[in-house]
Amino acid sequence: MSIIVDEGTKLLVQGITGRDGSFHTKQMLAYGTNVVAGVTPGKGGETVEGVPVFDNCREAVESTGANTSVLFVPAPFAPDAIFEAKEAGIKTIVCITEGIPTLDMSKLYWWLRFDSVTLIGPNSPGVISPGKSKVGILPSSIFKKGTVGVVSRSGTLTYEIVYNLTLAGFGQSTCIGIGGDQIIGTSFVDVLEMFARDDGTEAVVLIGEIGGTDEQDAAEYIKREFKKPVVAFIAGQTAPPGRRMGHAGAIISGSEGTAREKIEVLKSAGVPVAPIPSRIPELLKETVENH
Amino acid sequence: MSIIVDEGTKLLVQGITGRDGSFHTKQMLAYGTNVVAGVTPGKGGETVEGVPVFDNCREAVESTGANTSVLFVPAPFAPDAIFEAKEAGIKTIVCITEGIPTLDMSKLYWWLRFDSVTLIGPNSPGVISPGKSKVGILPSSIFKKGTVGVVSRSGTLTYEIVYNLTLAGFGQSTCIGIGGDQIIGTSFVDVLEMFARDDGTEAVVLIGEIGGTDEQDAAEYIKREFKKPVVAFIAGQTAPPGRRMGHAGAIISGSEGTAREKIEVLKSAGVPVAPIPSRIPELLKETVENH
Amino acid sequence: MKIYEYQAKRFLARYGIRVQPGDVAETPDEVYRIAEQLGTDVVIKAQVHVGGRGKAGGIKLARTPEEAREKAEAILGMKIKGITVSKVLVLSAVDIESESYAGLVMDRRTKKPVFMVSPAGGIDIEQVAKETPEKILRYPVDPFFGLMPSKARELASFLYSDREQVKQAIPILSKLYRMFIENDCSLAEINPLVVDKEGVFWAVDAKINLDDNGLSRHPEFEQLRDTEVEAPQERAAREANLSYVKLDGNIACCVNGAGLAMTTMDVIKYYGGKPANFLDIGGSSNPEKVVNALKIIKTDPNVEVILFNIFGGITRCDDVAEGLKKAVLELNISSPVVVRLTGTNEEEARKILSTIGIRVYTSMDEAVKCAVALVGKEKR
Amino acid sequence: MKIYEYQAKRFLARYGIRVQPGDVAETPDEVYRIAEQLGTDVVIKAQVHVGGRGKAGGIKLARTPEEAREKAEAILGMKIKGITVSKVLVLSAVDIESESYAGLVMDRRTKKPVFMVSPAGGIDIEQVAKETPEKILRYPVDPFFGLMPSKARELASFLYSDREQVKQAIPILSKLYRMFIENDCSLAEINPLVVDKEGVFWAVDAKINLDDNGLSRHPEFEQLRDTEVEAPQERAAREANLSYVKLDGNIACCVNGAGLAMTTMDVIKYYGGKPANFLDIGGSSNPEKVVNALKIIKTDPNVEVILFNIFGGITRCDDVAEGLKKAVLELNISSPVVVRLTGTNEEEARKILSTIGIRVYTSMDEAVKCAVALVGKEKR
Repeated sequence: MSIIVDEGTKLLVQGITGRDGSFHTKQMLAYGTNVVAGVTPGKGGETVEGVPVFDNCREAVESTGANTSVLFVPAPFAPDAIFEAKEAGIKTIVCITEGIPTLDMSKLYWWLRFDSVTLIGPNSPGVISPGKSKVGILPSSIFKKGTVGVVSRSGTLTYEIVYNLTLAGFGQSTCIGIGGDQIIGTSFVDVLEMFARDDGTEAVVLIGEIGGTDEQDAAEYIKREFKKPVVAFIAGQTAPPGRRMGHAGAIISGSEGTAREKIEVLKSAGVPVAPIPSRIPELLKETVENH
Repeated sequence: MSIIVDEGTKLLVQGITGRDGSFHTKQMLAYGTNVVAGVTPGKGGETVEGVPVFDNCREAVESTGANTSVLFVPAPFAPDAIFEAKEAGIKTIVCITEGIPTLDMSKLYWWLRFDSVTLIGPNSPGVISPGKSKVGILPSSIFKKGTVGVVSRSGTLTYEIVYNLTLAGFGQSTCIGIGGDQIIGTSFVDVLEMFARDDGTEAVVLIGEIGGTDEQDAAEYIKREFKKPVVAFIAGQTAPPGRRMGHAGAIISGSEGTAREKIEVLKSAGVPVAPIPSRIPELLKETVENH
Repeated sequence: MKIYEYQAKRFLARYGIRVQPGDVAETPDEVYRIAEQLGTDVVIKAQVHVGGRGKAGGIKLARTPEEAREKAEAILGMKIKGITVSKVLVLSAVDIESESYAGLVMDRRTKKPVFMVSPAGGIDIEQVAKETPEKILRYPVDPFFGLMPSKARELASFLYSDREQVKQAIPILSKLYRMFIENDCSLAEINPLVVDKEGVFWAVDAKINLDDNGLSRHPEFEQLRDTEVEAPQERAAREANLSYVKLDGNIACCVNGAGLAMTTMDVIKYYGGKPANFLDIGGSSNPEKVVNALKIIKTDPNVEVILFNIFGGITRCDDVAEGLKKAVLELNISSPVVVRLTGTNEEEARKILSTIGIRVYTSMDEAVKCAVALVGKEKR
Repeated sequence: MKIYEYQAKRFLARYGIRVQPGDVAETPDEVYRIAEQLGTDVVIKAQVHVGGRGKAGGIKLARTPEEAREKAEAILGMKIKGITVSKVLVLSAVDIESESYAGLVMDRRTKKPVFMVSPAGGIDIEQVAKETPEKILRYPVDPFFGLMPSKARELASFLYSDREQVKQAIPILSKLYRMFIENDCSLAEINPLVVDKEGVFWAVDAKINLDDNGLSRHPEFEQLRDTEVEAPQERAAREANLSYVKLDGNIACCVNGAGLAMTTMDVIKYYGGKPANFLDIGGSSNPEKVVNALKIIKTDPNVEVILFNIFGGITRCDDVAEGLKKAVLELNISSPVVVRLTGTNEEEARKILSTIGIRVYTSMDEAVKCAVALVGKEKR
């Protein structure tokens, strides 16, 4: 089993004719993802890597039965593209786009919640359920089918950690980049709830970073009711306060969002936190064995 | 049993210090309704008929545990008052106010739905579960405890029909005026769904009128799955097209919303329709007996 | 509230939607001057609040100012569905290449403004819906986000296959939506939305209804109301805050509550009578309202019997009786008055009315039957 | 993006929130002239993007233009938390009766703009939250409805007990909300919001942060950026579309991806080293980006070792290697360069780098350990 994407995923690529959209469509097809449609306004009727392109999401969904979409749409047009996907009946939207105004996300967040639409991102590298389906830009080769769920606010750091896991023999059920922006559609807690219900996931690696309180909320949730073993890593232990570290969401504001606090709260919830990524596999091994 | 209001109703009166608000607070208290609080901005600390008045809904709910509100607020302020009640955690809002702009109602309708808040009205006479609680302006004396559910788009026409029912020995479980406006919070179908689940309701009298398609939707729902006996009356059989008959919602637009169509659709769904109100009790008796 | 085509087009123009040059006129001479000034072929269009102008001869083309004057003479003063034409709109004619439909309506079922577009323009949209429903695209607009660019494009693409036309239609649809929302419309349609031989877009006909409940936010809209075409009784009723609709029967009714008022009409019909009006005096008990109601009823020469149907609740029966007594005495009401009273302070009301010899019933059916029986029989 | 108090107050004034008369100055003479023109007691306030100005002596009162000039001389050029003061705001002093706090922040947890008000104004709101949380009212504003009048009243009532003051505060809160939304702010606070002895409201201090993601909608906001206070490396990075934050260590890092870049810093620290910067070259493979990154690193005199950490995915390792080779040859990089490469086209990258004698590791830990070991030991 797995979460969010799997063999049943019928993918719509929004912005498929762009540079990134077409490149990653090819990559996703190569991985075996069932890419059924693309959308670029004004390019209806074309094809990209054999995938039919439509002028709008409604036609794409009506013609192909797409149930998931991934966005490679420039930031100024991305809120509208998310809106359009939802109006067309898409139930899972993965937003790769970075730089969407926070206020737009605030509105979209609630509006999608109302209809129980899952939004991953924005500023997400995507989601992969190894051996089943890849939606996004994650490098296919490092993933391996298995039973560890990985959830992260980051891109390449996730690859780094997955690479370590795979080398150590830990395959993954699903790996999710929830995105580096301030307001994101799916939080750690949301993903943990899905992992809790997923029989295919036996342990979880949680990769957090400075900024916000999403990791603290996760710690509280884990302490309260999450039964599977979890290990964590928090990036930004040496980051200075008040400075944005790349990701829009990676900033310590006042006393809120420090790595130290996150690590303490996670540890007090019984979650071991690795000091550096290379320690994660051994920590995971111990934790699973002692569970 | 009953629906929407009952012994557990703890009522907040919005606009309690106004002429209508204070008069009907007295009436509702006399009927036995548990009126726990009132709100009029700037009048916090006063009392009306012994009921404490608060400056805002949040304080009223925090202090008294009110779970239901009724609005006697002038139309220009009513959308904000509905908003405020919902934000304070009220789960059932009965809006007596008439004349709220339709666009405001469109937004509020969806916004309340998202949080499963029940809005009765606007332009509703209120809701009564005889012997338990009365919320609104309905004249107490004509109601009698019993097992007939009454749902209507009208005010005095409802009284007329309830009066006939009571005289004929049919008491009522709950009587609801869903309101005469174009966009209302709770439709016939919504109320029928509640009656379907209510053990205390054995039969339903549905009182419709020209305009819109709410009665047609009800007919379809009844045909599909409503198991209790229903009889109906439709007002406006002699109304000319294109003219608004008092209620903002009582207007035949083009070919839509005629009484003739509504009557036909109801009859074809197996719902007997009385030609005039005085025939309802006998029709109800027959229908219940043959059910 | 309905407004005229020429008023609706001023709304559209204010939002940057192109309408033909021209002006409104009330005399053939004015029409001549407008046509002369325009210097083009002109269309003369009767301004009335009912449909079917074209078929009734209320729209005519003229090639010269003289011809325009002649045509205007024929239109001004004509009756369309009972309404006398007192204004015409004179417009430069457009060389039509294609006609489509774009409209918005506040939809009761979806509780959202619904955008409807159809490439089959120039004809009644209800007819298109009935005969060729596949030619209409309906889109319920989310009231929180409004018409997003992606959706405006989708609607425009349904109307036009030419990409340049799609591009030009998008802002027109967006402006129409903004106009609809910002002015609390209940209906706003452009039909036809014309593309001329040069590819220019024109709103050739337009209809706007304003939400009555929204008028309070736009006090300036009151001046758009044409009080001259209202029946005088209806104007008086509106000014007295009563709901009144004139009908062509002879039994006037005066009722508290809209649903009961409609029902009273239905019951009159059921027992073989003909209602002269719909009249709702509302929920308040003010005797003055009753007097105003009777003043209005009195001006309708068809009325032979006056029927009161009052279900007392908040409305106190004695207040109504007081008003009725006052009116009967002051206004010299000659028609027989039949009264049905039930509810709050019913007994007091009976006593008041007995002093002026008015029949009082408790049952609506009995009162109606009595009123029907009195038609043509009795003067008071 | 942070903006200065004087800029924030111009936003407030544009929305009709009262701020003290005055102007910004860069020299003591300008301060003198402004004080003379105001003709009142003045406050001179250092304009810096860090807190704690008051304690650092960056805010002074002056009773005469001469005194204003003297005080300005002391403030201009002083260092506050490492930042040199180059601008002061000169304002008419206000006779304070009461101070409260009103602020809005885009809240990550509720995903809504959260309004916070407190009658305990003039001090840091985080401190109030910690010490007397009952003195703060937090209200997450629904982004679809905005700040409704009922809620503005509720917040105002929490601030003031006097009904006249409540009435006056309501529009201030509404304007602050509108300003926040219409300008894509991430934070907007008035602290203190002062009522003076005559009952007049003043925004005596104000802070606004703009949402970086929202700047694309407001191109005119670019001119609010004070490029002079940015570290020159940071300005260059921003212009080259790189994410760079200067730190005070000696191991420069150049990484693809923000999370991995932060982690690289953490691992350097873990193995006893000190990172000289945060630098994310992003996901694209453009060799030019690597050259730009090295140009920036080169300007930091503290750098002793340069560490590359590249996890190839979309980023192709050979592209990075090409850029690195080009930069090393063209820019005359004297510090030792340690490279960690994994992923897409790793082998090609190794070949390219072997031609210029750069050490390449596969493991991040090994690369970092090597970089740490090289500090202070080696020049290339």
